[in-house]
Amino acid sequence: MTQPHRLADGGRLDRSTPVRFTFDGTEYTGYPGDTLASALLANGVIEVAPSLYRRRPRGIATAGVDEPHALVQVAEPMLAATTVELHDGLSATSLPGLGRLDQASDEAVHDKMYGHADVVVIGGGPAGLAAALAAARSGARTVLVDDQPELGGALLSGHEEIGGRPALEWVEAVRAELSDTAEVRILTRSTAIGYHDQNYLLIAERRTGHLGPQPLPAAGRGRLWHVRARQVVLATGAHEHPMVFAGNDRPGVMSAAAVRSYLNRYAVLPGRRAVVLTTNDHAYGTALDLAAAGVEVAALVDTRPQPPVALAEAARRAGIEVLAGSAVVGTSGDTRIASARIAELAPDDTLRGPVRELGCDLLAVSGGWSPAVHLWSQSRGSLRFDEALAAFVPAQAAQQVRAVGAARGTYDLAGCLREGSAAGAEAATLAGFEAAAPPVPPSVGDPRPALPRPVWLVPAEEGEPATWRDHFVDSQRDATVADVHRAIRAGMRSIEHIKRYTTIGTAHDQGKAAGPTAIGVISRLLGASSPAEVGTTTFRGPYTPVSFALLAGRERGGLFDPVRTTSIHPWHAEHGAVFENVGQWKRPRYYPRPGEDMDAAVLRECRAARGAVAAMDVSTLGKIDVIGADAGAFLDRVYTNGFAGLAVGSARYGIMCRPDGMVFDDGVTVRLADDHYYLTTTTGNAAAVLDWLEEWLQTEWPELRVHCTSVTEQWATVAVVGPESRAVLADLAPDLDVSKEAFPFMTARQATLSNGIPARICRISFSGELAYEINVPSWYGLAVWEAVLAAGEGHGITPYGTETMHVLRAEKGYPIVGQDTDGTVTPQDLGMEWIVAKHKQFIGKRSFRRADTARADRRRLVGLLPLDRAELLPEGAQLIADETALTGPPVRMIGHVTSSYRSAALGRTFALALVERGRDRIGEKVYAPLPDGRLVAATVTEPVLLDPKGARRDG
Amino acid sequence: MTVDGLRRSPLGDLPETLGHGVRLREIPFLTQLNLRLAPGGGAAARVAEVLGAALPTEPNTVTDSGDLRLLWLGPDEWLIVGPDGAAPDTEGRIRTALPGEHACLVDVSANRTTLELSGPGARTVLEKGCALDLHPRAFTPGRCAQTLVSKVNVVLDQLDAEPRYRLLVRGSFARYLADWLLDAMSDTALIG
Amino acid sequence: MSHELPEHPDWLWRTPDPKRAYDVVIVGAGGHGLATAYYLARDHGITDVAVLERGWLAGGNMARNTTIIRSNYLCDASAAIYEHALKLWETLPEELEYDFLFSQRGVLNLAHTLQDVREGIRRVHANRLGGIDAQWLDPDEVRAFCPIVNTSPEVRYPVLGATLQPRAGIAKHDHVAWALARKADAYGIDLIQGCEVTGFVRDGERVVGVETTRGRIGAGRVALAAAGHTSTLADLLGLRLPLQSHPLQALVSELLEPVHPTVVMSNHVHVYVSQAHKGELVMGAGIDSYNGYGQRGSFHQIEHQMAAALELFPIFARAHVLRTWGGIVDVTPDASPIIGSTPIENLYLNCGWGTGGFKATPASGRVYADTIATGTPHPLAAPFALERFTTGALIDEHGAAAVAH
Amino acid sequence: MLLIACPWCGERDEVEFHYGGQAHVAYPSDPEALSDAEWAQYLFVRDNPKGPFAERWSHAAGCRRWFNVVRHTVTHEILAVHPAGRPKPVIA
Ligand SMILES: Cc1cc2nc3c(=O)[nH]c(=O)nc-3n(C[C@H](O)[C@H](O)[C@H](O)COP(=O)(O)OP(=O)(O)OC[C@H]3O[C@@H](n4cnc5c(N)ncnc54)[C@H](O)[C@@H]3O)c2cc1C
Ligand SMILES: NC(=O)c1ccc[n+]([C@@H]2O[C@H](COP(=O)([O-])OP(=O)(O)OC[C@H]3O[C@@H](n4cnc5c(N)ncnc54)[C@H](O)[C@@H]3O)[C@@H](O)[C@H]2O)c1
Ligand SMILES: Cc1cc2nc3c(=O)[nH]c(=O)nc-3n(C[C@H](O)[C@H](O)[C@H](O)COP(=O)(O)O)c2cc1C
Ligand SMILES: [Zn+2]
Repeated sequence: MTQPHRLADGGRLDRSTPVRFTFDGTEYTGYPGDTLASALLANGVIEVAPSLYRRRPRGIATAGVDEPHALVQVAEPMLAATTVELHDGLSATSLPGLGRLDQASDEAVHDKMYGHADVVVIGGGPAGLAAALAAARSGARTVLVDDQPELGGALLSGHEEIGGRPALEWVEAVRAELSDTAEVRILTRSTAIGYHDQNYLLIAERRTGHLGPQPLPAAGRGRLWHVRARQVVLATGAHEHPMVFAGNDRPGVMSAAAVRSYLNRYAVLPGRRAVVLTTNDHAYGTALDLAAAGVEVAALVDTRPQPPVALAEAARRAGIEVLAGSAVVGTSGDTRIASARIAELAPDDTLRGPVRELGCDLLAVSGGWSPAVHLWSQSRGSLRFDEALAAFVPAQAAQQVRAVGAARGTYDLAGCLREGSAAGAEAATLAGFEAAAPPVPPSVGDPRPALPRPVWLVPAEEGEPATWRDHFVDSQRDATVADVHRAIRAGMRSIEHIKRYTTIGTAHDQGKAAGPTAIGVISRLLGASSPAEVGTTTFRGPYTPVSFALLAGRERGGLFDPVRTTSIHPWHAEHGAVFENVGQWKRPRYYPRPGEDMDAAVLRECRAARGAVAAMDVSTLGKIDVIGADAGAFLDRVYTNGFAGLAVGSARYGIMCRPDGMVFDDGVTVRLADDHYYLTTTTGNAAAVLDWLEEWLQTEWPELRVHCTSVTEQWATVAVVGPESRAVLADLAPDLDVSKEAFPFMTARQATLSNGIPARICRISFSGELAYEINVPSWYGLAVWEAVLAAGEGHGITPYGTETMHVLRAEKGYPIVGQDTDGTVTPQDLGMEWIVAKHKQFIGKRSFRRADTARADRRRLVGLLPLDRAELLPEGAQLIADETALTGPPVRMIGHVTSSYRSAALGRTFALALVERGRDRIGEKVYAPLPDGRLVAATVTEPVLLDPKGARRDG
Repeated sequence: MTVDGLRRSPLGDLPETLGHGVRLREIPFLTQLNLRLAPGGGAAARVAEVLGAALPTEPNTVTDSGDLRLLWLGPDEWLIVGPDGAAPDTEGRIRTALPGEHACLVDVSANRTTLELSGPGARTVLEKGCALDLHPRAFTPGRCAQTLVSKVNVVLDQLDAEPRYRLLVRGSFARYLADWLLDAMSDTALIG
Repeated sequence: MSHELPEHPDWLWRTPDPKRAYDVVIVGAGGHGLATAYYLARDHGITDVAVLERGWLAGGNMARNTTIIRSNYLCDASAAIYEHALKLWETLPEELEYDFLFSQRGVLNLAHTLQDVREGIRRVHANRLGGIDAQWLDPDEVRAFCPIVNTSPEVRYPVLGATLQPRAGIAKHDHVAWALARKADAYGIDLIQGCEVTGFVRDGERVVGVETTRGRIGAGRVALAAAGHTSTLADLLGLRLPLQSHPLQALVSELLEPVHPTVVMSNHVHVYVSQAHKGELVMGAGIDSYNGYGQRGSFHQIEHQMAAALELFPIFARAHVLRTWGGIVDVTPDASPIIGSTPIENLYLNCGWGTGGFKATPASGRVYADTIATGTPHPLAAPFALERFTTGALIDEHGAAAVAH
Repeated sequence: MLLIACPWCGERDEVEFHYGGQAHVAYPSDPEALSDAEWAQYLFVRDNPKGPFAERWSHAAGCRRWFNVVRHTVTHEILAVHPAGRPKPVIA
């Protein structure tokens, strides 16, 4: 028979379309509206995977996010079966608290949304609905969030009445009104997972996961909402906690509220013969509903010696024996519970009198209720232990938030409605709207409960706590009273230590249900007067686990990080460039021809640059227009060298330092007009330099009349390099006098190219060759690049990439910031004393006089020529002073190789290095011990290895 | 071929794309002039005169002047956006207002391109990656903002209540932003 | 299968009341304070010591770190002290008679740019000459060592190689602290919790005691080991330090069957991840730019972290974040610690370990104890003196890691 | 995600801003007149209070203006915001 435990009618199910699913390989049927857990119970399946460490049989224990046992693998690992909505074809495997990651890649799309709200209400039970209604009617932008597929909260599991109608009709009416109200958003299947500073809420919405294999992958599986709320109402309800007694983890031991949910919401009989154990009023409803559904309720065990008369009476009328002042002290059963052992409790919670054993296949337990204060605590709101309620409840709010209903310990339906309504109106009012609390309809539901009698720890029938290894405090972690006892005996006093010693509360459920019980147990074993003395551990997000993929959102794969490209990029891609990532930019590293590897391509590109002409896309350089009457004075303060005296139309290389004197960036600046400088930065530092300039201008020197404007992407720049570059330029810009005299080195000219494009041409060189940089508005970048190549065709013009650029500049001893420097290098260390002005102040200057910075034996930039002309030193190789220094470890290192290449021009390898007292060692040998055991010798040289007089550049 | 024919926009190959209630297209080559000057001073008044409209002084607002839009970027900074080709004339006119002032005008027309996102679903698409409050109560035609969409800096300008937005984005980031928007537009449940 | 944690010892430490005075008062019962106490007793026979802790023992950064232990630092001074620590880690479980799950599963530092490659190779070369195990792996070797890393050249920032330190690994942070506490307690050292230092007792230029929430306690020497709270303590003495306290976050997944056999760090993509003994993935997120004493950071750090993690480990897509938390890390301008004496007589300083001090715990404690006991800096501590900020002799480890776990 | 009110643009998410550390630390008017120790104080030493902290932020992704904020470093509450150049407000 299918679904033998399904009630004939009732429940929030769509019985018209049964669905099939498998659990651990066996096929079952259920209905839409079921969770995996309710469908399993309908099929008589309560047992799930055994526990992780002790392999104890375990069963479905709750009906919600607090489930400690029924973890399953569906598409994702470690989902609680109580939260997995049933759909056709669902296939689940039970897990012992340990998930498995699927090797197959996850194609699901996850979305993010950023929202703003006047009032966010979290929780769609009676309190939350009343709050949302009150807020919405004021016109406030209201968001109502609930993690269930439908609104109603606890009402979905009972038979309350509101306004003289079944409560769920009221729920539906509220939902309909909210849906029809402008500015209201209802997010169901959405869990508020985090409550951060300044009322920032994170909400994980399940969008299509519950539909099974996604029909339309584009409608993402999940969505992470980021909502900034003016006001928040927390109506998150309360969690019922378990009780700690021997054998409390056996399948069939279930939360009493969950039992009621299964009966009423899912039309499932979780058992046929039940015992109900409670510390409070609420489980009477469970007992009565069980009896009404035809379940034999063997006894209702109430820890209170005098249960409320009306409740006890109602139970007896339903034929249920009430055992007052008692508790369950043990269970039996091979796997599922077969009987419960019951004894009377003395006022001090010790056992007295005989033990009675009652057969049952279900033990419904209500160990008490604790408001769901997780989000409240995350928001930094304080908690207070309410001795009457025996629970931690919200105390002082730290943000614009209030808790209502069961979330603040109000357990009567009328109270929940009243508080919700008032809080919704208050929140909207504080958010600036005219709001009044709507009248609260009369209701029939839970009245104000009588006081509970919490029993945190039911003693075993014998022995001492040290031996109570079947009293589970955190059943998912298999942690018991004996474990807590052991931690305390070892000297631990703080709950934080006991948590970490026993791992209580650290499992998948984060102790949602069992946390308060654990605190109670600990307080008992510590001999504390109340759980208040023990306190809670810290509530941390997420409230329920969320997948990595959800948090990653769309920023995966191709969208992980922007790929920045220049206007000339399409040409590079088409012509087979191999790219290098430089920051977010893609830059061509080299352009291999068929059959060439990088070395061959680079040698060829270098030969072209030194022998004829070559071209490079240098558009990625940072570019800043520095404009204003004080522009020169400003640059004088920023660069180590002077710029105020630079002639209009001329260019100058500069270095800027941090205040600590270390090199920060370098580049060439052109003076275009008296009050206009065009400054370039390294590719990687473009944004940092602009920020740096703005910071000084705005915060230190607001009196300077200077404006900085980023024009990095306004201009595309093509470097034309090599002895024949002048001829190419002449061809390209026929109206420009390109002669040496008319257009000397380190000057700039405005010209119109032969194709009509206006260009700013600078005669500057990062290669040591005769060279020009042609700047054009970037939308012309590609056209100019193509024009340059066309003009150079007869000269064998060769496009080159960053690798060749590096070789060419290294042959000239030009350092690259970030490669030949590392944040500990001064301009002097680079051998650039000449660029450090003596007679002006600039950022960082004072630092050069510090003892260590002024040391004579600092590491300085030099060239290295390996004795073996073919030996390429690895970049990063460490250097030692002489062969005999190789004793140790540690071996004394005197420097390292910063750049190392094969040079076509030199016909050999060479390197740049930072070497202790490097300039004093010129002509000496140093050695690089390599990991393969070889010791490579190299001669220290000046860093400039080619054309030291600059004849080529100036030619 | 005129020199204009040699221009390529960063998204020249992007076809106009329709999604569910949303449309994306590039508007290339808009005129963009970055203007810096002290608000409320003589130069500001003269600029208002030559442009026929005052530079907005309320942060994150836009004033219209014929086919120019004057966007507030900072307390002393504006972006003047106009149709393709309007730069020389507009720049010339503004320059006549600046002599002797601590002011700065830079043609940045090629620095950014413009994406236009429009349709009833446009706001939802943006809200997938933009934390700004774009609700009509907070953001309306006539408002602009510099902000982030996904990981990209944009100047956001709302043109009408459809809503129609312009996203001005630096050329090197344009491709990523377009890809990101297209991905976000592919969400089949755009509204709600 | 995941493992149940090994049994703890039956006895850990006493909960004594403070005495009126001690030879040495250590402020802060994090890993460093506890290790200092232990080595004061073990190496110097100094047992009239109290470790004062404002909260619960080892509840600061010691309870919050991603437990990565390695010694492959770039600068000589750093490499020396971290390698000293690594050698101590190798014998400590036995010495302390506590299996705190020190696991030498290797640490990979991935390189994604040519600059990363240069830096990695530079570090490997330096480490080898410094006597520290270090290897350079190419992408295929990376995949062989850690098969779940995405080494496809197609990704945004392909793995171009990695440094590997085989002797590096992880340890169970809490248990390390408890192991040290247990031995310190056994030497008779008082570990006093719930005892916040709120002031100092001075006699002229000397410190002679501390004011606490449990009364005044006299002290021959006072040794600060208060990590992120050091500046607030130093402020009480008018001593300004080059320290900024920032939030640093971490997170764990649920327990998962073993998938990740080693530790992977990537500065460029921003991922630091290992799989702890029980089975949870332990991951560090980015440091928040602003100062913060709230033991929490901003959530976008976690979101970025997840996007980055999935780039490198596509297999993690379906894993779940179970819990996130934050610590307060004390960062110096050169990302290196400060150890030594101060301008105030009898006051010692050990701080600035920032995002990476867990791995140093035993060495930090040992050289600090030596410095306190002898009144002169231990040779391994000497380069880390406060004076370096005046002379400019910084120990710049920024290049080595943005978040130097 | 802190919510920071730019004095110009109003409230924006933290990711639009760039943190600038302690506010009101002037660049020494004559660095050369300082001792190494004094210079080191300027270079490296900043307040690090637990409580209200006067700090600088720049609206990097917005109007690019630097401004000053007083923020509580434990609660992260922003107690005051004002444009650069104004003196530090007195926060009780
Ligand atoms: C998220 C995160 C990840 C990290 N990951 C790594 C990693 O992978 N590897 C690594 O090596 N390092 C890591 N670290 C850094 C490492 O945790 C710290 O450097 C190290 O723990 C600091 O030393 P400690 O253990 O002594 O500090 P703490 O444990 O913070 O100890 C300081 C103690 O001083 C106490 N205290 C403060 N003020 C007072 C007072 N007035 N009176 C009394 N007591 C006081 C505090 O309560 C605290 O217990 C990480 C840190 C964080 C936050
Ligand atoms: N007699 C008793 O002891 C007792 C105890 C508890 C509850 N109750 C009854 O239960 C009802 C309580 O009403 P209520 O409105 O306060 O609570 P509720 O339990 O009815 O509703 C809370 C809702 O919030 C949802 N929720 C919780 N945390 C969430 C999160 N982080 N994100 C999204 N959704 C979240 C829950 O799933 C639930 O749907 C009343 O009818 C009351 O009488 C009685
Ligand atoms: C290496 C490591 C592993 C952890 N594993 C878990 C875990 O499996 N489950 C869990 O709930 N918390 C785990 N935590 C986090 C702690 O529960 C806790 O969040 C952390 O110690 C910070 O303390 P706090 O959150 O109480 O402030 C782990 C922490 C660390 C450092
Ligand atoms: Zn702003």
